[in-house]
Amino acid sequence: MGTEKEVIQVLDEHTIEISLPNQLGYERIAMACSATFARIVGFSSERVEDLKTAVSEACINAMEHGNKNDPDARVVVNMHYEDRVFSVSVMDQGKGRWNSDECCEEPDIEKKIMNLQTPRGLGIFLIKNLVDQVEFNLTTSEGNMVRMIFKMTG
Amino acid sequence: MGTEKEVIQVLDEHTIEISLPNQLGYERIAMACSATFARIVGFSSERVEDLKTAVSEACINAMEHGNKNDPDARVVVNMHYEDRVFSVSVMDQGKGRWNSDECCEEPDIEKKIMNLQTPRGLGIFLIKNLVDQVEFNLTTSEGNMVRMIFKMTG
Amino acid sequence: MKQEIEIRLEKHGDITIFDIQGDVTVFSEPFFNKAYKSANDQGLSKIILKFYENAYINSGGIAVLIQLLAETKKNNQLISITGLSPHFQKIFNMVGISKFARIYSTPEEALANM
Amino acid sequence: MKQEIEIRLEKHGDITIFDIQGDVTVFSEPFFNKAYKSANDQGLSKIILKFYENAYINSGGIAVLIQLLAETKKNNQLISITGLSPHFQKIFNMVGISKFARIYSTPEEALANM
Ligand SMILES: Nc1ncnc2c1ncn2[C@@H]1O[C@H](COP(=O)(O)OP(=O)(O)O)[C@@H](O)[C@H]1O
Ligand SMILES: Nc1ncnc2c1ncn2[C@@H]1O[C@H](COP(=O)(O)OP(=O)(O)O)[C@@H](O)[C@H]1O
Repeated sequence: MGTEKEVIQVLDEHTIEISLPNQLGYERIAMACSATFARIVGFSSERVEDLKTAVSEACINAMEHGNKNDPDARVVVNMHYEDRVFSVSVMDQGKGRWNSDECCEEPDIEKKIMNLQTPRGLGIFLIKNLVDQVEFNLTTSEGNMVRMIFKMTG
Repeated sequence: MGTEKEVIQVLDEHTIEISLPNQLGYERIAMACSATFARIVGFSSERVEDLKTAVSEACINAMEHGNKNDPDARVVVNMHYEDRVFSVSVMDQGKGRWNSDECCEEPDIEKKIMNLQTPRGLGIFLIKNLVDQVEFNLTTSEGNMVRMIFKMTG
Repeated sequence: MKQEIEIRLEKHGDITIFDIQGDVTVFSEPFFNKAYKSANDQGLSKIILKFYENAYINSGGIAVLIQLLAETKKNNQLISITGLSPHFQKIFNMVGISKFARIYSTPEEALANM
Repeated sequence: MKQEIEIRLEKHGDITIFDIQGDVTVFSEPFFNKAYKSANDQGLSKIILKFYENAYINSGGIAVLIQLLAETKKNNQLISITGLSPHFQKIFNMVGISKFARIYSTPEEALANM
């Protein structure tokens, strides 16, 4: 439990929060929201695309794994921009704890093509490769939380 | 007070809610959100444009008039789609009650051009003309609420 | 928060095109005032407002345009609008802007007809 | 909720273009299976996956594409990908898709090189 942190979010003037039904496809709404916010504060369109994919993958994981496809569950996405740091937290209501380092084999395209590894298992890999920083092992009073950080450069 | 209704919103599987800081420009985030939701459920791009303008105007009014530009206030936008009805409620924290029928002169372009009427005062006019139905005189425990309805046709 | 609009001026004989990139909102007022003043200083007589298909225009921005129309009307200057999406053509008709400015699809079409 | 994807097949000699409109997600699997089967039934030997710039592709959709690549690899069929936005070209490189499919900007370019 050493790495587990309990997080409380506040809604201040730098923060936007959206609450979604646990329905695949609705991650697009969180993508549009975060993309518009990031564009307003001045991120390049390239970085906005990275953000969109990362937000999409985190929301889908929250829906599929965190909330186990329960249609009554919620996914809450909290976006914060301050001091040139854009952070997105995606929260689910899954009580199951998990560790991104232990959970999954690193994706290997050769193995996938040879059917030696599942074709899935790309979400966390993409997130890690697209964000500046990510923490997977956060918890809220409700469930899991993934926090992704994008830094403004230039 | 005959027309005043107190409204309680629930977050069910048909509902998306977004909470925004009271900052002009951030209405674009609510627009993107509602547009993506409406596209997902199948609205035509023409109707999505109408929705975007109506949501934009209601959010700007909530920021400027409801919350009187207070940077610490919030605007909450609740979107619901069920039975071919898309409704968007925009809530502010303004305690002042107002009535859309009494508050404002109907915009008249001739008068505006002749400086006989303020060039402003178009927001409510646009909303009324773009939505299928709108109620301005709703209140929540927090403040004012405007509810706009878009019906799926065809 | 960046409120971004950029208005570039292009002279075509006695016509000045205002090339309007970005959001048309209440924050656009000083940009339109400056563009109008500088076009006036050069002795313009006709104006084309060139919008782009993906422009965001809200009621605060429309109020700014109405003020500009009022000025051009007072000064007997012809003004046209181009590049509006079908949605904003509808909005401009709703508000009545189209009674005081001719709406064309392209600047070329406006130039040919003014 | 509509999960919309449409895959239209176009024959060009021994090459079949999969014209892919809409979202590429985990829900796309039956659409790709059907397209692949019907192209196979017509005795195809080469495939072009034609995407559009504004496509939404997520990791579930990429997994579906990997399964398709695995099939074409097993059956010794050549496969190319066109029309990806720069973002998705980057993603496809990251994941390693580009080791098993050539990436071209347009179907014309792919047709000329396969
Ligand atoms: N929000 C979450 N809650 C619980 N487990 C998760 C969550 N996100 C990811 N995981 C775990 O990590 C694994 C890898 O996720 P990912 O890389 O996105 O691939 P996939 O979703 O295709 O399995 C998942 O299979 C799941 O076991
Ligand atoms: N959310 C609100 N809270 C309080 N008053 C409002 C609200 N929305 C609109 N109003 C009132 O209605 C008037 C007309 O609004 P509108 O037509 O949008 O034009 P404008 O905002 O340019 O004045 C406002 O000036 C204000 O007095």
